[in-house]
Amino acid sequence: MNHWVALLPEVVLSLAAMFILMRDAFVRTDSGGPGGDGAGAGGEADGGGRMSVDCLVTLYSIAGAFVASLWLLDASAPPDAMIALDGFRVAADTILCGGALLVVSLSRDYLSREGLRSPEFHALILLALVGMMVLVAARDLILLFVGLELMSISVYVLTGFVRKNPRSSEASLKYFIVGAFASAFVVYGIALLYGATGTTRLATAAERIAAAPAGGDLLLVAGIGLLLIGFAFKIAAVPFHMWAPDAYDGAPTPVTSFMATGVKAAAFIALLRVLTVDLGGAAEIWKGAVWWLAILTMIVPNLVALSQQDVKRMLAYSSVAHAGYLLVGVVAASELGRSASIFYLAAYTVVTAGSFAIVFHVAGRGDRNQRVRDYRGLGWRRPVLGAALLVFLLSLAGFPPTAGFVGKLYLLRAAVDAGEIALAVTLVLTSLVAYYYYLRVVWKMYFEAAPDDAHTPPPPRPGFNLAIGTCVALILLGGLFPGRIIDRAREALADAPAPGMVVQAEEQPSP
Amino acid sequence: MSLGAVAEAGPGALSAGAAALAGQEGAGAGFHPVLPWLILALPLLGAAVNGAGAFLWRDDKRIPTIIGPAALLGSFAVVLVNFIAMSRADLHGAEVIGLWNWIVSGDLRIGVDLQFDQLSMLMCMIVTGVGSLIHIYSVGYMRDDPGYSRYFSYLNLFVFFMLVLVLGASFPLMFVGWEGVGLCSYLLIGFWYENRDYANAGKKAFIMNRIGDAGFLVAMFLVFTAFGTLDFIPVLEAADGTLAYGGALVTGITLLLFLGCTGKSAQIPLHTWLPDAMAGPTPVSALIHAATMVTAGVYLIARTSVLFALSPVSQGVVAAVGAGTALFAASIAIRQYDIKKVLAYSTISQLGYMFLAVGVGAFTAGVFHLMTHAFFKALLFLGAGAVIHAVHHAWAHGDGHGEGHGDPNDMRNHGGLRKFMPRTFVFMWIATLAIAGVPPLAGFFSKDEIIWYSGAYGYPILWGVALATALLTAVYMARLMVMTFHGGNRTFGQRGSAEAGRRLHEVPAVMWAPLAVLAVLSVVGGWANIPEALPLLPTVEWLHHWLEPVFAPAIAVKEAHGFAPEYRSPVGGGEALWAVISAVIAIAAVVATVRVLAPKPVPTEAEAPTGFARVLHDKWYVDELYDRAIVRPSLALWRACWRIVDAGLIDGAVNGAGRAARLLGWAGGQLQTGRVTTYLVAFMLGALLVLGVLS
Amino acid sequence: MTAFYDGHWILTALVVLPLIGGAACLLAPEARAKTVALATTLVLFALSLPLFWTFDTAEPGFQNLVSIPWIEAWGISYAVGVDGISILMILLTTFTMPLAVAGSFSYIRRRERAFYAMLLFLTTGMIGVFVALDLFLFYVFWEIMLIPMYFLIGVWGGERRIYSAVKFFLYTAVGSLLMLVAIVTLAWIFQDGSGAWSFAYEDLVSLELARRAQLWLFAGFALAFAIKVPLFPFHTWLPDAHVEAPTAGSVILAGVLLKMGVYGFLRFGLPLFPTAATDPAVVNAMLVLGLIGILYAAWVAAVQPDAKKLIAYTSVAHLGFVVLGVFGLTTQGIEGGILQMVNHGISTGALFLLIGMLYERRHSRQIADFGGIAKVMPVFAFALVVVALSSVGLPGTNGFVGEFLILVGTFRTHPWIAAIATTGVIFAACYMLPMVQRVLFNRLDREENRALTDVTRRERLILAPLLALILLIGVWPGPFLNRTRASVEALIEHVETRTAGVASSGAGTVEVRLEAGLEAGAEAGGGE
Amino acid sequence: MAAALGLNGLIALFVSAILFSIGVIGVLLRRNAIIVFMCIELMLNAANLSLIAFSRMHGIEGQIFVFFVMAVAAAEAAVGLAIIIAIFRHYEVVDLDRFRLLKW
Repeated sequence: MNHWVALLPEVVLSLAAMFILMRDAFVRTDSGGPGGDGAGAGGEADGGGRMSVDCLVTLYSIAGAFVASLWLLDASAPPDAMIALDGFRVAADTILCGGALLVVSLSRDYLSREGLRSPEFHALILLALVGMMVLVAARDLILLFVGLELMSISVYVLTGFVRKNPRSSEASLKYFIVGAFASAFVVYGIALLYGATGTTRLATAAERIAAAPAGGDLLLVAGIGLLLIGFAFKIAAVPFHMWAPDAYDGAPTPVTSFMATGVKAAAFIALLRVLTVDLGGAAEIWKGAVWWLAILTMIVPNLVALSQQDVKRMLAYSSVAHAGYLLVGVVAASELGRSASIFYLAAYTVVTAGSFAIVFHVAGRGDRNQRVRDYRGLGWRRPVLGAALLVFLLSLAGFPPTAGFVGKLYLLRAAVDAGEIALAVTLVLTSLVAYYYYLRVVWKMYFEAAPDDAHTPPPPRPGFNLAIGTCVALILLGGLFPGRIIDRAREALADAPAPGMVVQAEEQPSP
Repeated sequence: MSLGAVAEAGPGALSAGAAALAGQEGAGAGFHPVLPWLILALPLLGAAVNGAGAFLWRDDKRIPTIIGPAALLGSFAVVLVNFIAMSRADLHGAEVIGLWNWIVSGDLRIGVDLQFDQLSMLMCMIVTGVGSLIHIYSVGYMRDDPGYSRYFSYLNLFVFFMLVLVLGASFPLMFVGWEGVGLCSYLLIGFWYENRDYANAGKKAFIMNRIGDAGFLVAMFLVFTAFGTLDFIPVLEAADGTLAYGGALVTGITLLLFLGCTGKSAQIPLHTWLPDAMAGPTPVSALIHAATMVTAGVYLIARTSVLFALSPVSQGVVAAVGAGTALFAASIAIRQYDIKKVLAYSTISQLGYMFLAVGVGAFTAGVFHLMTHAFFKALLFLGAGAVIHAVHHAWAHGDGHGEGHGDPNDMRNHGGLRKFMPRTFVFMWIATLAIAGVPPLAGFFSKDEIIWYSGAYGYPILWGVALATALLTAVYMARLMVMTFHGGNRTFGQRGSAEAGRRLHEVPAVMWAPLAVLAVLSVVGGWANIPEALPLLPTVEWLHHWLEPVFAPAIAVKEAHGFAPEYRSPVGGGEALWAVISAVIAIAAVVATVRVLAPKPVPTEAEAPTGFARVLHDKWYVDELYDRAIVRPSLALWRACWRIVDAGLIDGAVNGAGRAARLLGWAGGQLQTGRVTTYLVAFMLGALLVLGVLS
Repeated sequence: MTAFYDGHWILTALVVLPLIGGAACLLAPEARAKTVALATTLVLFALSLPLFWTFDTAEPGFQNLVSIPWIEAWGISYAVGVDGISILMILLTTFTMPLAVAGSFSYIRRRERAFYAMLLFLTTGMIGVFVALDLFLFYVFWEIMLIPMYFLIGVWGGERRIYSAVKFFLYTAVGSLLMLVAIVTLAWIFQDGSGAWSFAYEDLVSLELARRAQLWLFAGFALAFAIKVPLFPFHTWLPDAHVEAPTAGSVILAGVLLKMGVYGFLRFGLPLFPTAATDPAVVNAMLVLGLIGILYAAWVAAVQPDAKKLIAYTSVAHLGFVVLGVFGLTTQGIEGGILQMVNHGISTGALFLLIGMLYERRHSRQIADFGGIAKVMPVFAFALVVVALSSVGLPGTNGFVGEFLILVGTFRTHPWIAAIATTGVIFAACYMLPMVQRVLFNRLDREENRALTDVTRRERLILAPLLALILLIGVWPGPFLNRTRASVEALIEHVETRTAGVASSGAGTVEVRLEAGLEAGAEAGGGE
Repeated sequence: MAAALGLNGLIALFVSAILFSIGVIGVLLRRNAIIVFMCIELMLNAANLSLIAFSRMHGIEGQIFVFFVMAVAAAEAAVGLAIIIAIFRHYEVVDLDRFRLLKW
């Protein structure tokens, strides 16, 4: 079949993005215009109005891309193809598209409320999504880099999207500076890797590494190291995480949620694939480093989050901490670890999208009320929102019967299976610490009475409720009947790498 | 499998087992208890009905008046029938009636089994007999009390538990009664609970008894580990073979049992609760704290006589503690002014006698004294109750409710009552002579036997102590009589006896009739066991023969190890001689006391005794000692446990951990300076870290 | 009866019904919620009774067994069943719940829907813990329980409710999280041997683990259970939780939740890790902790000014007895322990209900605020005295049977510890009687107390069954004991055969076989 | 490998390493956003240099990659400068240490 088809999802999304931008350029979509609630049109006033074309296009295109990637499932590519055609990619696309769908559908209210320009926003989301999908599908370092940058650059812009707000600009600047710094490392790492293996094709490189007695080659080591650093920045692993709280905090909340779900997921899946599959042969080179990253990333942000007074920022730290849990799955470096991480990511994506949505809904115009104490009595004033947030928090805390719990258990199994008891114990103990700050929100919501002048968030729109409900349903479904999902994840990942490679990866004795 | 099945399974198996036991015993065949369960059921029923009455028909006094005594009399009747049946059947072993399985777990099986043998029947006679009298008396004594119904329910409940204690065929079942009577005593001591001191007295009694009970429990555990069962009959049969004579195990068991006895029977060092227990209504003191409950310790030792016989050490301890307590308590009794306190210490002292008896191995003598003491001490208490009743009412009829007159128990407010309550006066004197050991009254025979055996079994010192105590007994009882009934009346202070004449009256018949019965018993009670030495009556050694089957094994064990009493006192002379001597001592003491005290003016409350007299008056300061040495320190310790260990250390650690975590978090947060340059530096450090860790 | 009642659906029904009821409570109008809840719990109790009647006392294994695959990939199944160890716990739960609900009718005045819903959700968790035969399932229920309890304390509690709720939550979570690691490790070990993951109880119980592994895993479980029991020094969450929790919360906490620690030891600690659980060091540590619990908690209780706190500490003491019995590892000890858990549930539950009744009338729990109450509340006084006596283990009440069995059992294997523990009965009198006296007796000297009204009909209906059971179990514990017997003996059998490595039947003292077992364990430990 | 690269190749590698380090040091030491950004560009180009060097040994792929990197760098520059201008509007400075609204 025609090789271009392999890029169908990305193509769909790119076209959609182009369309939106063109339309914005040529069709006048001022406030009140047929364009709907685009440019800050009255905010919440006519917020209830028709969904903007951009938004519709975005949603449909994402859905289309998702369908396309599913359709590609039974296609297959030669092992040394530039872009992967396998279950791994589909799984990744599922998570990314799903996350993006949730984020977009939830962020409508925010855009209209804060009066942000809808076309750019959606176009950038789409472009970033393209970047992510390329990133996770790339089987060639060049493609990998392009995808990474496409994603990053779009998100830099999105972060600074609220130009009139210095916090937003500052966030985007910080993100950009550190990000650019990191991508320099990535490029240099790729260069060295290229030098070491003589190819930019991951599959080929993998074979060569597996063939050669790994570890000795300084170029290889340095290359892997620099690449790892670059990815560590993207998934905000301690100590490369310090940009994250600020960026998450300053960015408009939907973008934050997009970063926490999409960007993190994409970067993480890519890391997972590159490290545990392609560089699986060199596992003992990177394992130690990743082990340390995991430990640090689990401990530090959880502790810092304890003293956060701002829910958004607290969630930012918690999302950093979750990267730490995910790294446990990487260290396990096994099929089990991969499927565990994928499952956890899926659960985490849904939860994060939902919880950030509730956060900006509660925060109200200009994000005024997003401190923990603004949540006093929320659970009784807005029972539905409260219950939903409760479920999300429990899932984040890894409490049964939510998907978060199953995910944690999955990771624990992977860790134990790889003999990483220390990681397992750290994981549970740090999540104990995490209980405290999640519970704090819960007790503000339910145990403390709201002050009389408290701002009660408006009842959400049906659309919003629907999306939130979907999230809750998914979470509980994943918590109560994860069997199907788990099987799917395992099937999908089973054929991810070239079979020979799997064996190689599996057979690595854990140091 | 249904519950019903369990229910049937129980008794069936049990009565079979019982029959088997009886079989081993041989001639159990002759005797089959008549309606054994009724003995227990009636008092329990009474308790239930009266208890319900306390809530439902509070003010209606008729129902309790009928139910309360009737339950006892009915029970007494059944006991009497069985007693006669048993005496006809000349039963050698015990007849065990299984009612149902109580606790069955693994190889442990405790049934609700009633053991009918000579000892238990005798005790039943005493308990139900004296109990009935006291119930009747109470009808008069408690007439005006608002808690009338509650009172009778407690009293019936007590009798029920006492009978369980007596009839229980296993250690645990006996323990049920053992603690049950403790509970009733707790409730009845604190019967007038509005008074803080009374409530405290009840609490004190319960807790001190608990100390003893802990010993009892551990003893049971030892028995179970040693014998694999807790039923009396198998244990006592196997004892001689299983336990080494004088071995540590048997000594441990017996000493722990005896610890239980010291609690229940108010022996040193756990005696202090009994005097306080006088806070209860006087009939209660008569029934529980004189006639029956406090003698449970003696009964326990008699019941397990074989075990004690196996351990000379324990026997010595029991005897010594008994004798010591006897003398100690008697010494205190001499200096008390509260009539009930005098009697309380007298009780402790007499109990000491009983322990002396069972300690030296004269089990029959112990039980014998238990019986006679039940008669005359009950009489004394009821008499004292009559006096208090009279004085109280005399005051009450006058101004309002007897306030402003002080304590009707205080003998300094009595005096010369002989004129006003002649019957009580006579009965009290009979009891006094009986307890003092004046022949031919009950006390003479029983006490004399104890003194004699303590000498005969070769405990010269204890023998001396016993004699001395006998002397003291005569003295303090005579003193009591003199202060209460002789001389001029002090009830109305200066206002003289004219007032008294109008107000002080003899108690009603319902109260003095029981006194009369008890007086008769106090006279003839002793004739149940006339010593061979002076065969005045045909009933020579009757009690001995009656209890023979129960104590034979113990005696056998003792004799097997050369503990036969050689019939001479430490300083020579035969039993008859010494009987006469002690009688003379008693009479002389009584007469002398009366002579000396009668003319003397009774000291007023103002002038406290001095010197050694004060030590006696203040009960050797034992309570104060316990308070300082035990109560306060432990309370302090407990507070420390709470404030320092619990709130301080443990919670401190817990909360500290949380605080530490948050502090760390805050510190970590400070690194997040907001300067992107910092982030870049951190990034670079991380990069170096990663590159360093690699390979 | 039995024909209709094949019992397979019953356990599931017991687990699911409260969930439905809870949902119904949330949807019901505010005023109706309590009725719905009461109805649900009563139905629940009615459902559980047949479980008791039809229980086969001869069968040591599990009855009404149901096992449905849940997450095949991980060898997780929905497996429930009941045996002699859990039957009484289930009954206790279903018996306690209606009382707890009815006990809150006048206590809870705000957010009733949520309150009763939480109670019912909690019930699901509790029953689930007792019936679960899959470690994953067990853990899920074990954790789920925390949330409703967290709400019960946090929303309807007293002044320091938030502190207590969080303390309760985190304290218990520490243990459970480590237990989760242990569970996963156990399942992995099984997978190592058999090639397939499994969390099923019977699979894991069949594992023959090396001694060191057993010790580590046992530690993982033991911490969780010890905190739940609670064993000294992990007990400090309990007084706070009790004091702040609403009456129903305290009743359930004391009545059921505390039992889960010991139940865990019996169901998992001993059978899964026999060598570790019978290791002299472990056993002695446990016994000594239990002993300290008995004495220390009694002492602390004796000096508490707050009646509720006092009772909370007595719970620690009572559970100390239970732990003693369990780790004495004799039939009597364990049967007594199980029975004593029931007793404690009844008597302490009743005590909390009674204190709650006082609190509703007087809005104070300070013992000093009362005195002479017996005069105005005779029925209340009667109930309190009976319950207090059961709590101090007076013969004739249920308390005695349990304590006696525990002590007599433990004495056979560890005489000294049992002997010292026996002094606990003295201290029991030392904390309970003064409290009773200062509340009921003495002079009625406070004006506000004169106005107190005696217990209402509803309250009598709540107390009556409790008092009845106190006396029934006191004089006729047979029906309860003989249901536990087979399973307990099987358990001891299992532990001893595992430790001794030889099939041992009855004969010989436990110590002897313990030593044998320890040698075997030592070899295993050395071997690896 | 050294052989394959040849001396010039090795030199190129070292130069690129040095350039990269200079870039890093610049980023760490300077406070001016523009200059920091230029240092980052320097790092990217250092990477390009080594890519070229390697492609002498391994063939064309490296050089292709360089083009991509340059393109991306251009895009980055565009966005980066835009962001810097945006924030300059708020602060009138481009000193990185002045942007501290978001911290802790």
